[in-house]
Amino acid sequence: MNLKYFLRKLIQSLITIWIVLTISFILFRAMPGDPVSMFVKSDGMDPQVAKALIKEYGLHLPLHSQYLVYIKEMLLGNFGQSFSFQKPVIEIIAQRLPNTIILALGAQIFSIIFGILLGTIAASNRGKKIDVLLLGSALFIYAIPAFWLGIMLLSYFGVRLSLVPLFGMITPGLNHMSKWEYFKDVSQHLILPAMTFGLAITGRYAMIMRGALLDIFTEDYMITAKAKGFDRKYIIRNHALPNAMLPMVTVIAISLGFVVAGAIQTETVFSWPGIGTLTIKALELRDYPLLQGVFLIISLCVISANFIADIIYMYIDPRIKYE
Amino acid sequence: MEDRNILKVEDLNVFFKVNGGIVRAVENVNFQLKDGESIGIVGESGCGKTTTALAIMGMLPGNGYVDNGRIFFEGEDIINKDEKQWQRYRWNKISMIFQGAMNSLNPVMKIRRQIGEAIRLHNPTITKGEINARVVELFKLVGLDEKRINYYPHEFSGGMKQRVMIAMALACNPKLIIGDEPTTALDLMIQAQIIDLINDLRRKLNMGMIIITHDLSIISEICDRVAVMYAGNIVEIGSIEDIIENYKHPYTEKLIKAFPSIYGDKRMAESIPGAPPNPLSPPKGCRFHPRCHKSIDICKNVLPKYTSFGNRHFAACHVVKGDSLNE
Amino acid sequence: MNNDKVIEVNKLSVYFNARAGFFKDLIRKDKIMVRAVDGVDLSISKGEIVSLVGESGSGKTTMGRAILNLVHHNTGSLKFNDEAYDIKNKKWMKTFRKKAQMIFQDPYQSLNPKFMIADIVSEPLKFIEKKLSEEEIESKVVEALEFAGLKPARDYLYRYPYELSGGQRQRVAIASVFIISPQFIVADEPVSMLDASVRADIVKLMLQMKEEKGTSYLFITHDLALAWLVSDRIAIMYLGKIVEIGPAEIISGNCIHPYTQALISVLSNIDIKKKRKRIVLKGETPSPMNIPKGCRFHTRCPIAKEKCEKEEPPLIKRQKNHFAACHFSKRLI
Amino acid sequence: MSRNRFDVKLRNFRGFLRLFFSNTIGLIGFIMLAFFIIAAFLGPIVYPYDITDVAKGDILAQPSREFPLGTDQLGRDLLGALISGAKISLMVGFMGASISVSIGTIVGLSAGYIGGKVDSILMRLTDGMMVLPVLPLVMVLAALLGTSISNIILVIGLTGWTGTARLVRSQTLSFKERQFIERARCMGANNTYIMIKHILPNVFPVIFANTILVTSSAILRETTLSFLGLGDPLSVSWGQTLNGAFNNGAVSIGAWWYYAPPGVCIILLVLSFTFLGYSFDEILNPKLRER
Repeated sequence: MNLKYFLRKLIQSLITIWIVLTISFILFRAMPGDPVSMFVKSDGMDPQVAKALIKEYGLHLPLHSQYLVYIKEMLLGNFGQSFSFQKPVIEIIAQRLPNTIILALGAQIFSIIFGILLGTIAASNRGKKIDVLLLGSALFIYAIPAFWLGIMLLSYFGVRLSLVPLFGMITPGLNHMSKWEYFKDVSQHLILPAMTFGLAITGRYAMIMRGALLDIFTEDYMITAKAKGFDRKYIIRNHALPNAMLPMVTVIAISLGFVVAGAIQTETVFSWPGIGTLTIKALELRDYPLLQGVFLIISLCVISANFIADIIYMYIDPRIKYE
Repeated sequence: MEDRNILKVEDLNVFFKVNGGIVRAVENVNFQLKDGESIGIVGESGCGKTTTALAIMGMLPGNGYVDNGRIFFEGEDIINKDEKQWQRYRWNKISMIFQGAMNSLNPVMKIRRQIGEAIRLHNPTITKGEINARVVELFKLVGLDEKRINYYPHEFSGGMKQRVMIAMALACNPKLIIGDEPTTALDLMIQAQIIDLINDLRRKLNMGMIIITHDLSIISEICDRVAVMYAGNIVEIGSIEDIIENYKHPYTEKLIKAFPSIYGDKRMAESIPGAPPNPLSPPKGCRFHPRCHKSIDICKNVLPKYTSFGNRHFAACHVVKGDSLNE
Repeated sequence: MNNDKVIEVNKLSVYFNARAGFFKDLIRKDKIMVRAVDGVDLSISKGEIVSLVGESGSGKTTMGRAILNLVHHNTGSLKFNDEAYDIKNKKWMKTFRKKAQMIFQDPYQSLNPKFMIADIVSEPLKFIEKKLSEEEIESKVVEALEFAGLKPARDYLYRYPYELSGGQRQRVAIASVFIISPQFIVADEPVSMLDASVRADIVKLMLQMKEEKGTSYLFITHDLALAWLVSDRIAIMYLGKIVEIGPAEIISGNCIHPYTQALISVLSNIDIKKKRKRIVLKGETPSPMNIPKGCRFHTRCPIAKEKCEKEEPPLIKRQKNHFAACHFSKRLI
Repeated sequence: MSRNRFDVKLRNFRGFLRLFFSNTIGLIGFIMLAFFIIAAFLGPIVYPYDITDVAKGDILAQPSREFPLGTDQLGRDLLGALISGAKISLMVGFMGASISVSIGTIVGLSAGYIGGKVDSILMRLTDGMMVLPVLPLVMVLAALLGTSISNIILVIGLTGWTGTARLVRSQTLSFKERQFIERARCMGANNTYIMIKHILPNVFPVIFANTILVTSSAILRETTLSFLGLGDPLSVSWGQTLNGAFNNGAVSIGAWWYYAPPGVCIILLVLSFTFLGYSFDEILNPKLRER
């Protein structure tokens, strides 16, 4: 293990978190006409409540002290009180986050596996019919907005064929379910959103995998492996794939923002009670503490996932592992 | 009588299909290699020397094919082997040292595994311990520290990587090793170390060797015989002494005179006027005639046949002729 | 006597920072240095060709770049035509750039692929002689191309580099230097990327420029035989220092330093009758980050003794114009 | 002198066009894009449409002769909405992309060429931006700035430059090491001259191909924003129409004429850019063809 690399990546992640915090401070607090002070000053605001809010956000303090107070509160996980839910923001998020993680993680795992598989098939059959077909479908899927794909799947499988439930995560009104029934119900609700989400990112990963492999096929060590007497299958599996995983890990890491975008769209279409729909709700209700909390949590998740990817990279690239 | 040849290449033609037509990369190439003998193939880039080597390994790229000719290895015609048979024969019987070892080793695989996988492939019954012992033995043989068998390629310097490459080529005790520019891009001193290593191994292991290079001096250090290639043809072939001191073909002459020597007068090396022909449309007749200082009318139309100068020394030139061959 | 020197270099050192890592850099005060060039003296007379020969990592290329002020030097003094370098003075730099130029190694990289030949050759004039009319520029470009052997020049003016062969490209590079006829040229391995068959022509072209314009050259190369052929004097560099310098004939006859002797013994050579005993040095050149104490060559030297590990030998005059840095190789004192 | 030079450039440009139009995929992309551009410009003249023109027809009516693509929940004509959406998508795509690509080029070029601290800081910033989940950020920004079409273009432009910056930087780095840069320095060229005259023309083809890609992702992003309800309510984009369809139960009653056509148009428009990008890549990067 390379401590230097580990620490460098850790510090980079911390700096990114700091940048995110600062951006969010500027957006929500420091910009002229920022939402928090607008909210406090808004008509019909009870002066008593306004006073409490001013105190809570430290609005009477100069901006730089506000910034310090803000950073401290955020680091303690105190994202404030939601305007509309009258509950701490962190509680609301904690309730919703697991639902999104189920959806996103499932789709992510599915699409990484299939993306790598399909990309490998396409690259190993470069120029043949199957390659053209796979590449064509990947490009086609890339061109489809994820939410529209969701709508189309929903209207066909949900409305037309009535195979799956139309929205939500569990069927409303069903109580006292056994664990098994609950699991079955959630699974039924999960199928379409997961398919939508998974398809959208699988295409992307397959294209990138194909490109990475085609690059590697031109490397000299591929010729060495062939000269050793190995067949194509062995060479691809043992020589090309381990090398192609390096760019893949990087790409998967920087695609996480893309995954979040997919989650928000999918959740909206299928009314999945996760972070995405929460964001939309916070926007509709102009609930800024909640919006800020959601934004920060999503960023934190993406930054941590990125950090994990960097660590995985360290383990699969010997050039970094033993520097 | 000829069976003592481990390799015999007969009338080999290798062509490539490209957009603009067919490139005749190698045409009418003949040479033989006796057991334990080493031959150098010298020529400018694009003359077909690497293609010849790839044909012997059965590793021509997708658009290349053997149009004509036969290659005998230990008396067996190998040209019509199918891919499965080729796979069993590669590395086991003929292995290769590639140019630019930095890129010829897999960067994410330990050296022990890279050598070991080849040993296991060709001896499926071998145990893990035996493989390790063999890798250690090979490391000692090429002068590498055996503690480094578990290193990755980037942890070796350029010269050491080339030693790793040589150890890998020796892994299955092949009868023949092909070295494709084995010392190019290395510093002079490292180059000398590698040449010494190869000569040392040749003495110890008695294997056949083909060295492909543009640098005649490397061949003069390592090889017994030389084949000079120009635009897909072997224009002259013979022992190293015959080629360097008793060259016949005008191209060989130019090649040797282009070599600076610090012994003797300060004489600017001669350059060869013009450029090698476009492989898509080589000139008619002798392919060298547009650049040849000795060319006569017949060179423009008729491809010269080989004539013999004794002691397995042949050249193909209309102007400089030896005894004609019966064939 | 002194004023016939074009370039005079005294105790020139070029160090690069090697980053040990973010934290180590914070803790350590003594930064790890790559000592690429480590205290070198060299002078080149008018019309002289001096070759700088060494293996990769010897610092020969950095040395050439430092002389042209393309890399920053850490210590030492440099003089051009008996005038100390005044790199902060824009006017001085402009004159210097006009008179000291470089020919690069790789003609595939030294010509901008998006420029036409006419633009490549005329580019130096943009910075050096700004007041020329278009016709004057064109005639100068044509003259330079014809000098470089690209005839008829007008056929080449509006071509792109990719339409030319390696040798032709190097001719274009030479034409672009010829057009301002500098007094001094650093030629960094100018033929090593070219096919053997065209090398001689390019070298001849450079010699022709010397004949016509009295140009001086610092000829950087790894090829001893070539250096012997073209130059008046040869300097052998090892790990950032010149270990031996003298007339070109030292190569074919009486060199002193064991490193030079080893290099010559392994020289590419097809003369099978004159095969001499090769001295193949063991191991590889040490890293310039970690130069051995004492004589920097002692770790690989076949004649090294205890003294060599402790004391660094100075470059001592052994004969007229012939200097070597070795404690024990006694010949020619 | 200049006449001759002009001839060569013209010949090269013609050669490029010939190569481009001999590529089937590129040609298809070009025709598709041309179709959308013509529709965006001529459509509103040939087929006038006014968003405030409500209740002309029945509510959620099926396609008919009067309304070739049916009507929405307010009885508005959907074909008109579709045509006016083309203009908005193209506008957002092109303008958003020009902002992104300009920022990305400046950041990438300076980071790559100047190097050192400037590089570290700019790249830290870019990496930070790249890691940030862009859609939530864009949503927050759009919500705070207000939902006008110009704000949406601005927001998309300001958040979409990171890929370009990285690409331009890596290209700049590779050209910076070429000897022609050192040759220019040796002649006395200053940094600005080298960046503009030597590096930019070499990086330009890559920037151009990247612009195509950035345009299509800007179009997709606008569509997504509008669908999520953050679009400009006064400009009828395809995303806006889909938002209307989704929120007014078109999906559950199976009013496909409401939600299918805008999606198909988005796909075709994005595909046209993908095809163009693909064929430019092949022309600019001949190595790809050989592999």
